[in-house]
Amino acid sequence: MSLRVRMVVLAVGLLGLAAMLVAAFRKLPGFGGSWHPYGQRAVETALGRHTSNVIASINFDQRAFDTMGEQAILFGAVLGTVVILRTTRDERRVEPEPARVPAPLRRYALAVLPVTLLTGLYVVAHGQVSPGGGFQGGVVAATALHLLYIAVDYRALQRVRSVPLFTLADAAGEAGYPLLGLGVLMTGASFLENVLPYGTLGTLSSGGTVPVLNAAIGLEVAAAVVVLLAQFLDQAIVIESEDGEQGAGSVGDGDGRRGEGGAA
Amino acid sequence: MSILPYLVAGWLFLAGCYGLATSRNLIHAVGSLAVCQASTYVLLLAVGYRRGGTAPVFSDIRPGSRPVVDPVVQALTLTDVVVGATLTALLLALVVQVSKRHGTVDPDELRELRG
Amino acid sequence: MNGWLAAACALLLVGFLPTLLAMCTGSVRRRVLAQNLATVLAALALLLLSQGWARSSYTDMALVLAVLGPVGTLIYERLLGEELRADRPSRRVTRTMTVLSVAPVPVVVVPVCVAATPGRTTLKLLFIAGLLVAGSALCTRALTTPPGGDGSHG
Amino acid sequence: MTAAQLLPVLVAGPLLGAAVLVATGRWLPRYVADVFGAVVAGAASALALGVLVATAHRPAAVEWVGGWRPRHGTGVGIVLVGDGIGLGLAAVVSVLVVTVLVYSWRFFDDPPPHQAGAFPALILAFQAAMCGFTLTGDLFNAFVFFELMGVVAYALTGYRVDEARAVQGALTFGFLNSLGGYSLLLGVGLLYAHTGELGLAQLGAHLDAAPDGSGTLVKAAFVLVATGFLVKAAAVPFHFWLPDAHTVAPTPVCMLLSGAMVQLGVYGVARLYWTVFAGSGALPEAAVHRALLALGVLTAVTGALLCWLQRHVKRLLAFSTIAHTGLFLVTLAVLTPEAVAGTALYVLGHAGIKAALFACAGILVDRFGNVDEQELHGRGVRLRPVGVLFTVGGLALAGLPPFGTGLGKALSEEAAGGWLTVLFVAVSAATGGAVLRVAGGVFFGLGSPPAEEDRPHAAGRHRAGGEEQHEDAETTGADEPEETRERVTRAPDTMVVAAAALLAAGLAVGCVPPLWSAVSRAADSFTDHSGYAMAVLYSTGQHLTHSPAPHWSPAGVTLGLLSTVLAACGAWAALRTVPSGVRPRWSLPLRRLHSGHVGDYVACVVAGLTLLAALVW
Amino acid sequence: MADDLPIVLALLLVTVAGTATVLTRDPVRQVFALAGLGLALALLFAVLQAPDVALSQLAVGTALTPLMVLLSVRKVRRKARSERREEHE
Repeated sequence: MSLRVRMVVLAVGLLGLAAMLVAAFRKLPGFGGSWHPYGQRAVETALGRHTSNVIASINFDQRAFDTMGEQAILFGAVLGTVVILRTTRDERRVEPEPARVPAPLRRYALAVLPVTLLTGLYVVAHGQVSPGGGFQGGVVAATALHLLYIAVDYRALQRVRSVPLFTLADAAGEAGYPLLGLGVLMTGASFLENVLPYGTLGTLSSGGTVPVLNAAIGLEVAAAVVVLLAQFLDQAIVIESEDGEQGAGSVGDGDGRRGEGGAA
Repeated sequence: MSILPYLVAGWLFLAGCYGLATSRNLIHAVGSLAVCQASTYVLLLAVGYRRGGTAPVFSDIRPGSRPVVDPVVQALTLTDVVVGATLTALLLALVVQVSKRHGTVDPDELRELRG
Repeated sequence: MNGWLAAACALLLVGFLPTLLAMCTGSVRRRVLAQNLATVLAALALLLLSQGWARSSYTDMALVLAVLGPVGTLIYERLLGEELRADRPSRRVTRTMTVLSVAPVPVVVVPVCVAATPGRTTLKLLFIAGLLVAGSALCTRALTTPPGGDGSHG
Repeated sequence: MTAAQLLPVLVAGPLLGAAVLVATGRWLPRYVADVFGAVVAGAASALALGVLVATAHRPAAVEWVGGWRPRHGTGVGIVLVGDGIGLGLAAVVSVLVVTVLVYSWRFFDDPPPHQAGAFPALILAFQAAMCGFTLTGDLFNAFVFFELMGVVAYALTGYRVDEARAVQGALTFGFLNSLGGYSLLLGVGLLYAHTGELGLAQLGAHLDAAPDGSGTLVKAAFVLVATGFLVKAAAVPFHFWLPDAHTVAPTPVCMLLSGAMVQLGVYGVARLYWTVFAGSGALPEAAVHRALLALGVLTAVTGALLCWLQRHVKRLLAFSTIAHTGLFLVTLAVLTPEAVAGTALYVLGHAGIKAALFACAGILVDRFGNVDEQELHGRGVRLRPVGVLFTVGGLALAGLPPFGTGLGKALSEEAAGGWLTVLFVAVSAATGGAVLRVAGGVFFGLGSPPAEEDRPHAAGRHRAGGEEQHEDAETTGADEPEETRERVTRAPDTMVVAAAALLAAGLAVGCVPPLWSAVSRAADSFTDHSGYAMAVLYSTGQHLTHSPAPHWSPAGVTLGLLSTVLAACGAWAALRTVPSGVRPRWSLPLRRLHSGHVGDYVACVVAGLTLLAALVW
Repeated sequence: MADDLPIVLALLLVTVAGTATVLTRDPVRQVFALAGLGLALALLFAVLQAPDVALSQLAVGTALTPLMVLLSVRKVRRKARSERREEHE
């Protein structure tokens, strides 16, 4: 298709779509209305289960099956990224170079690292009580680890980041959902049925299985993000093709590579 | 006002499609896809909003003391955000490989798989 | 609509919108600086909003943004170092940006602290303010120090 | 524990298996990972078949995950519905996955470092996604599994990353399917705003109770959601990802994509229509009929023409899948239980036959590192068993009785009737004929080899940039990297056995009358709009009057034989003429449309959305 | 109407940032527009009373997505650069 034809086809499509969407939107119940039957039921149900964060109750209890699928998407995408960004036969891995980061920056980043990690854990832990949860906190915690790359260099990150270990944690978090579901099934209840005592509304242990699943997803997300970023960092920093893709340090700073000729 | 948020959602979807179709750089195309996805967030949350409502999170308010917005769409959007982030990662991984194998990330220069 | 929400709207309109526009236009350097400022302003807007709705649990959003905002800025600094270093701003820009990103923090946080019920929330607010000030000031400096100041690549 | 309670295990089991494979992938040897994957998939298929048999003569197995049974027809949970069609598809998917895992035992010498189990783990996740999609009775949950299917499939398609085309095809696949997913989700948003529900049964009940006057909203929602499914189903003009993905994906993945995933898109449209929209006055039957028929005819014709024009064997098979998807849609457009039964049997037979054909093509890849019809001319003579299987597959694809495809085609013709019979015969003959042409040329050395200068310049083809840009460029199958550890000298037994078993399954579909009556019963309840809602929301089964079980009719047999003969004649005629390497001029615009350019494809998808809307309005 | 003002403003921000993201063709510059879109979306989610969603948008959009995009850009550019050098040789 030439560019011209493509633009014509696109214009027709976009105009038609726009017309359809506008026509449909005009028939929608007005924005901000008070009619939300499912939402209302969900709120009542969550309070019945002593879960003060209704969104967590929906994610981990009422519609927990969705979250199992969501978690599988994350798991599958990470596995897919590992497969796609693997080191192929025509590539090799090189040692990353040390980078020199300005001292104030380094101090700040190292000081913030534990703060970020704790914030992440805090957000995970409060998932069923206040806004937050396994996904949000997991990402924050995983980001914290990468401050090492920012503050020091890639080698420092590599030292504390054992990809096999995080892969294991990723798989364990992913397995948590089906395992719990099947365990509950063994007792004769329904798959993923909330069989634990519901606890007191507003406390960290409230909500029955909600905190358990929340923790499983936190573990999986944190580990998955670390593994995911490891693939991208490896590609950008330590993997190069055999046919002389070098350009050590030519982009960005430090972390270039020590190719054969340029060992520092 | 009563359909403005929906219109914004529609606009984002159309804009994202436009960006995807006219993209000259696959990384830019991935970004445009993220805009398309943003439209789904906006639509879902706009559907669940309730004027004067607050989030159904009862850590600092008493249940029943204030009207609340629809939590179901929020749970859906949460799932959607996760899907978006992972999809971005996977597509970027593929773009990286395309650049390695084709030496370009311009869709106009990818001349395989025709006919 | 109470005063807090009005203030948040004003902040979004007068502060965040121009910063957003600066993020979406111009040189990479300008965009990074604007990004740093934008996270600060967004965090402050979130604080005002949570006070306006009387929802102390909403401050977690500002907390996460205060923690992650500078991390984002540092990521840009780290991965776009070359482009940024080639194009350092003048000292005046540095000073302006530092003032712009640090000054609003107390202006917003102090009244919110006064209005909020004293206790854990106040501590959290102060903690967020500290993170915002330290993070944005340091990031602005890191982004604008002249090339001699950092020694990357010797 | 009831049979219904086991439904979630069909999703959770394979996911757990995938997690175990990833966790232990570091220490597992390759073959242990492969065997483990096959065992898990096998257990899941046994379970699916078991539940299917256990509930065969009873109302559908309905399971509210987490025990959230509705009260007075309203609930908060997600429901899984194991009715005949849904559970049957889950069983087909699972069995196909087992076959594929057995078939791929000799595959891929290059697993990612320390991840020996990555391939079987991805396949298991794919299985979980497909089973979840077939079983779920909740629209948002269907979106989740739609995306899971997609994410895993992109990764599987791009598995051979050192291949330039593989990553490009996977990326195109990713962009288009994601766009389809978002369209689906926008539709879900509209439906939720209108009805306040997410479950299919609740949505349907609500639309019945309070139809919106003009139907604008309902129509738009149908268009958006159906577009998502149609992208997956590869209906023209949403199909562009399919040939690219199939050209580059590893053969076992092609078997799954063409044999099962594409058909799930068709299933999605049908399920959506009958559970949600069938009872509402807002979406007239005529509109849906019009839309499905028009898209189906377009899809069938485009697919058949392009199938005939291909020389890359896997791409040829891919276009034949598109052609058959078109036929499925044409049949469904009739919107009767008979049509659903016919389509279901067609899909069943097609799954076996198409997977078997891909399996044979995969053997070619491994033996010759090439799947180009012209380059391979006469070279497959020594792979006689494979040649025989491929030929039989071609005949079956053309609709030869008593293969399942033949029965499905016959029933579909009966259901659709009229001038559409011509379409069925022509499309079957074209796709079957193209396969027979390849079989005759490659495996039996019939016809004359192509002139020397027409052979593609293999060296220059794989690097973009250096190559001269022909307007008439086509995708050849030369230089296909082998997928096995080393180039095989004879066809590996596991592969041949897998292909033969799939063909046998395709044959069995057309020969086992109890299956036909079971499918017919399943189709009756599948098309029962209110019965579905009653079964799901109130756990009450209604007694249905069953339509008579389908069977071979004389007309069907005759037409099946006719299309087979036509296919054979077409193949014979094509083999008799010396291939000139030049393809007919009239096909140029059609081929130019398949430019491999993401931007073009996205523009077509957006235009397709508008087309679908115009058809429904 | 006045009660809806924050929502209208946030919608405006999202529209601006989304449009800018699509129109910024250079991937490095687009990262900033994308980050701006992330922030604007988070604000919108906050005013729509969805703090959970806003949190996850912040977690993903502030650091994770830009990091992934920039690392991809870096890899892609390095590849392009080495290709160019090969051509010069």
